[in-house]
Amino acid sequence: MVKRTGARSLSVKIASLKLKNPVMTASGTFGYGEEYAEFIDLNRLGAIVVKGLSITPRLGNPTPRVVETPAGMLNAIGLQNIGVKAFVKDKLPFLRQFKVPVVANFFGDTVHEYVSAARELSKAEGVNALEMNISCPNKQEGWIVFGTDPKSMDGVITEVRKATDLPLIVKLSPNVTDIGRMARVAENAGADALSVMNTIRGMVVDIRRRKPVLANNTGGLSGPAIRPVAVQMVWDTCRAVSIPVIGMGGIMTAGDALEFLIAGAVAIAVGTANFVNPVATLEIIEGIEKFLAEEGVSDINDIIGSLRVNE
Amino acid sequence: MVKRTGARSLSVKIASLKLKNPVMTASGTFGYGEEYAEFIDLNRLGAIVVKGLSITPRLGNPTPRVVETPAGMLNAIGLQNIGVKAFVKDKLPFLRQFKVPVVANFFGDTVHEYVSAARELSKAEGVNALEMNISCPNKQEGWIVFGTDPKSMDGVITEVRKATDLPLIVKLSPNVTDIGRMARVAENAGADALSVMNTIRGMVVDIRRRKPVLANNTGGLSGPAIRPVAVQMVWDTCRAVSIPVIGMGGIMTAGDALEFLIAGAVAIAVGTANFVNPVATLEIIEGIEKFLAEEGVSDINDIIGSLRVNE
Amino acid sequence: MSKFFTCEIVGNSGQNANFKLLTLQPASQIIAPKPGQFYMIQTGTACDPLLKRPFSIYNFEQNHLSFLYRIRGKGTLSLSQLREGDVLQVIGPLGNSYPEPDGDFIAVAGGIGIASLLPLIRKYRQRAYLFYGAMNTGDLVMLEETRELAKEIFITTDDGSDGQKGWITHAVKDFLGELKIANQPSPRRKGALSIYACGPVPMLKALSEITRAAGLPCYASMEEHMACGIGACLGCVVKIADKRASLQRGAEAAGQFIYKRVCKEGPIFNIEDIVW
Amino acid sequence: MSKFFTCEIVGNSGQNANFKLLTLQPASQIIAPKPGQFYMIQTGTACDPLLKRPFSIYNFEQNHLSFLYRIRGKGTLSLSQLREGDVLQVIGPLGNSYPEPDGDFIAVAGGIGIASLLPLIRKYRQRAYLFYGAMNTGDLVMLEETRELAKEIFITTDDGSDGQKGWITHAVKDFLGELKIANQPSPRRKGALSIYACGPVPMLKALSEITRAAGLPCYASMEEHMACGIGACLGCVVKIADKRASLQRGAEAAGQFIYKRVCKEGPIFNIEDIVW
Ligand SMILES: Cc1cc2nc3c(=O)[nH]c(=O)nc-3n(C[C@H](O)[C@H](O)[C@H](O)COP(=O)(O)OP(=O)(O)OC[C@H]3O[C@@H](n4cnc5c(N)ncnc54)[C@H](O)[C@@H]3O)c2cc1C
Ligand SMILES: Cc1cc2nc3c(=O)[nH]c(=O)nc-3n(C[C@H](O)[C@H](O)[C@H](O)COP(=O)(O)OP(=O)(O)OC[C@H]3O[C@@H](n4cnc5c(N)ncnc54)[C@H](O)[C@@H]3O)c2cc1C
Ligand SMILES: Cc1cc2nc3c(=O)[nH]c(=O)nc-3n(C[C@H](O)[C@H](O)[C@H](O)COP(=O)(O)O)c2cc1C
Ligand SMILES: Cc1cc2nc3c(=O)[nH]c(=O)nc-3n(C[C@H](O)[C@H](O)[C@H](O)COP(=O)(O)O)c2cc1C
Ligand code: FES
Ligand code: FES
Repeated sequence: MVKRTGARSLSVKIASLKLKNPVMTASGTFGYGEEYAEFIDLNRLGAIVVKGLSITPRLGNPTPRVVETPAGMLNAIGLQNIGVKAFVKDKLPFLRQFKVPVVANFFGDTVHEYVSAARELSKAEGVNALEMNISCPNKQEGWIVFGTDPKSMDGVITEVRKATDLPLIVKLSPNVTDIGRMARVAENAGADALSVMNTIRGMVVDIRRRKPVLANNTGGLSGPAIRPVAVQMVWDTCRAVSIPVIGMGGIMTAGDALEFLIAGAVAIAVGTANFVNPVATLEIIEGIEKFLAEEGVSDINDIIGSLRVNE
Repeated sequence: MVKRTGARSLSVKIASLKLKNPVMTASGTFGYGEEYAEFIDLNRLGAIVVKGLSITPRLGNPTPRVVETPAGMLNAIGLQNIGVKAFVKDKLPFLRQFKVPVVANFFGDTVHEYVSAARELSKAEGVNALEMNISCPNKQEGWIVFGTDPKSMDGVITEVRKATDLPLIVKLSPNVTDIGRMARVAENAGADALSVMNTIRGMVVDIRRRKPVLANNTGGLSGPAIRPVAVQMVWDTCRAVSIPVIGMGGIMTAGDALEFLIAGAVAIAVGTANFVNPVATLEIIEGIEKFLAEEGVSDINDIIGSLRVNE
Repeated sequence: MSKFFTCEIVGNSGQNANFKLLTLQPASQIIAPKPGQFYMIQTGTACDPLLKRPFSIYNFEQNHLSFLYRIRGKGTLSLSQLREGDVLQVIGPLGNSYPEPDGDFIAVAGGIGIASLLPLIRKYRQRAYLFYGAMNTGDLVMLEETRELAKEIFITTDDGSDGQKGWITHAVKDFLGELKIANQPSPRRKGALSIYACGPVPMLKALSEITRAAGLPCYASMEEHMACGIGACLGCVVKIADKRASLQRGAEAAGQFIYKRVCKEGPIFNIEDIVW
Repeated sequence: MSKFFTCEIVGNSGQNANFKLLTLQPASQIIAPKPGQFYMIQTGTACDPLLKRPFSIYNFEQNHLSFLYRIRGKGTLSLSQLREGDVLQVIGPLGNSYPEPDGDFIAVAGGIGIASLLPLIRKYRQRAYLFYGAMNTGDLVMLEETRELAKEIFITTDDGSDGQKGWITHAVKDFLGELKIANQPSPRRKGALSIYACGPVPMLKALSEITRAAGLPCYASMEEHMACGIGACLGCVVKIADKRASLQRGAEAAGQFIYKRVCKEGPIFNIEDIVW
């Protein structure tokens, strides 16, 4: 590798979206940005991905909603959110103050709800891209999770694609046999980019009470525990499609982020780490810069996808 | 719950196999039993499941074969083993000294290899049950993993079923969209019991060398990190089939084991924990006994499947 | 002054078999906490335990933070094994605080709930009637300190090993009853005697009935599993009566609730608003 | 006497910026280790770090075990943060040991490899020619102790900050060359001068060529990622020439290998047998 000095470029592109660095926040772990503004300068982030939105507000699940597991946590928030309208009215003005792309994560129970949310969000000033969470059950098709059934997935993405001109990121579920196949379905249905990955289904049992700890019984596993699985899924996805991939799952440090970038992710998102360390995103940005300097690489894009496999 | 005193029964049945307690060893983590004999009295175990065997010996993968991850580890041993013949000749005599059921874990690259291994093992004196590892790629069908494709899975189990009269345990892969469906395929193809679960695919990247740490690039994730996923999969499986399920994945303590039993597993297997603590199995047996005493339960079977879900 | 900082442990010693007092020296100047606020504290050194754990501020003196905690599970066990000189990340002060009492007040502590109430009792010296309930005598801590600070202390234990045998809420009820007979307090005097409570949900629930019947204001510090402590994860919500809904939509909307975050809108709520 | 036991840390202090010496007091009577054997040592308190880490016995005196270690990653970092009084689980002694030298011997240490060789040098006092290579002067440890024990010490550093600049294997080669000229040793005398080595793979590989050329027996302690340390996981294998295959099937089978476990058949192998 040629050692280069001078300014280092961290900027990356996700479809038409330009980020000053590849470090995003993972949906549901960063609220609507407000809570973190007292810990970090939001302007330094690559992008802010907000908590999942639905066309109508959701109450979410009863508690306990979270429980810690070894090197991870399960959550079953139940997609509590204020709804698209309140988001646009009450939260977007705050986010517009910053020079950071805002990615609106959204979901629905039906294709129609997905489409409505996408349409409303696309009209709003200050939403720069959409991230579609397809790890939700389809109310109209026996509650099959959209993201685990190629047909449902194709259907809902195709419809949403028609409803928006914004860059459309589809967030894949890891709870599938072949993520590469699902990635191709999303690509063909019109996704501009993919987020890999959402949480893995899991359960913790309270042995004294003989009950699941979470009120919702099951939850989604996140945090460092799942990182090796996420790196694998990102690598599998990158080999399956030609659209950009955003990697996430257990990223705590710059070193972790670099694993995903080297495996092919164009950007990464920090989730559970924000809970543990509210300045994690900034430490990761700084750590990536330091790594580039140490390695004598001037452009992060020379790192992205640089994985050489062992024969 | 009625509090009972007096002797507690830990014995359980897996098909026709009677175990004095529900604590087994997980294949590949206990060798052929020899290494642990200097740490524990093997006679106290519920059953010994030996390292995966193939009809011909296997060299396995180059190193590194293992790497630690947060609260877990990846392994890519590559199924190194001495082959069925050498096992029967050199290892079984040692195991026959003990009054513990021996479960022979086996695998193949083709249906024929599976059948041959099953047939040879069934003839051997001292093999009490077979555990079929179907998380192996099928050489004859484009290296599709048997255990992730319902058709291949049905085919190989059906053939193996014809080749043995021993209790046939099929060990499911977690790398599937719907483990309940795979479980039903196995049940219908003739499995007497199911082991849930094998390792989850994962990867760790060496960021300096831009290479996967494992020589094999990918490996299987085990250890406490995966426990919530395994509990979930066991619960899903138990609701899908009526044959007994053996639970495993990240069990370190009696409390962990009880999570699986309460979720419906008739027995459990201890894997990675053996590496961390060579007497883990015995501590788990003792811990389960203590739990029964504290809860005033006299028969472990009253605990098995006692999970009450939150509405 | 950032709410995220590192601290060196300067003390982490047992008060008795069940409780430890953790004293932290922040590396920098920090914001002074108010009674009832809490901190998220790192409890391990690697990724297990992963999340920080919430602890109420127990004391803040000479830029040192101290916390009284009970060893319950993995996180508190791990914390209990750390030593002087170890360095921890801390976030805080977080959440709201107990509203200022208007005269004398009643503090109702169930078990470790004492930790949250002591700063209030300490701040308003000799103004608190402390009702302190515990499982047994071993679960009572900090009694010497408390005796000086409180106006009067009433103790109950489940097993009668200290104080009166029984529930602390019964003691509160009896006290309020006697007070009524003795003083015939006017609604204003009553209003002055506000109640502050921290303890297990069954205690708070029982208390809510007593205080409602007595017409006294009561503020309860709530506990929920927390992941972030700063309002981002929505893990720690409690059900709060949706007054707007009841007002707007009338009776059929009564019993409707919204979720509020214990870490942000709480941990202290008006006990009347809580939907149990 | 079980090979699985708990120990209390009685010392865990830095030797210099890079190395620490861990001293453990076993809770029970333990088996005495032989030079070259190792122990699997717990490095954390919860599930991260998860696996024990292998460390060569550095000294065993008065039922105390000591280990010299270098902070490399998560496990050794976590270990370095533990304190006197902390309790750890330990498995050992594990693996085979250096075969007894027959007269004087050469010990070749690369970096932390010194830890494995010192018990041998200590046991056979004033019989070792120690060749000790490191990156720089900061990577050299335990020199005072070693000077007393060894017959002669040769040092090289990669950057010349101590001893000769260059590779330790060159120093060994030069030494063997001079020895040959000076003494014209008979094959028997040569045989007596066996070589023991522990260090990075490139060093061992270079050494294997030198010792083969010199016709001297050489025993190398190998390192591999380990999960169990007791032979169960098959994680730690090295390629060993399959002599049976070569003998049985002739030339075309030469170069064939079998895997042996570093933790069980090793860590010490005849350097001739290793397939690099
Ligand atoms: C605002 C607030 C202030 C608190 N102040 C104190 C205090 O001053 N002193 C003190 O000893 N304890 C306090 N607690 C409780 C303390 O946070 C828990 O005991 C601790 O988090 C348990 O962690 P663990 O890992 O040891 O237990 P776990 O093994 O995680 O669980 C043990 C028990 O604690 C409960 N629990 C687990 N995590 C939490 C959590 N994050 N919040 C609440 N309950 C939980 C579980 O349901 C379980 O019953 C407070 C809690 C809150 C929400
Ligand atoms: C038989 C044997 C004896 C050893 N004796 C000593 C000793 O006396 N003193 C000493 O300082 N070190 C010794 N080591 C090396 C020591 O085990 C590793 O440095 C340690 O395991 C690294 O753990 P870590 O978590 O700090 O590093 P990691 O973060 O796990 O990795 C850091 C580096 O260490 C390597 N590594 C990781 N795990 C292992 C492992 N289990 N075995 C070998 N390499 C590994 C990785 O490839 C990486 O390059 C010995 C190793 C073996 C196999
Ligand atoms: C508390 C919590 C809430 C989450 N909410 C959402 C959500 O609303 N929409 C979504 O697409 N993903 C959601 N996620 C998933 C994360 O965005 C992310 O994909 C996952 O947590 C893995 O990353 P991590 O391990 O870094 O947390 C949530 C995760 C957590 C922990
Ligand atoms: C080093 C190692 C080797 C393994 N080898 C096998 C094997 O040969 N056959 C098999 O079916 N499972 C094998 N497994 C999977 C385990 O039996 C078990 O299903 C898995 O590790 C999950 O349990 P654990 O988390 O308790 O380890 C292996 C696991 C490990 C860690
Ligand atoms: S703990 Fe995360 S919102 Fe309260
Ligand atoms: S470390 Fe497990 S076999 Fe050697």
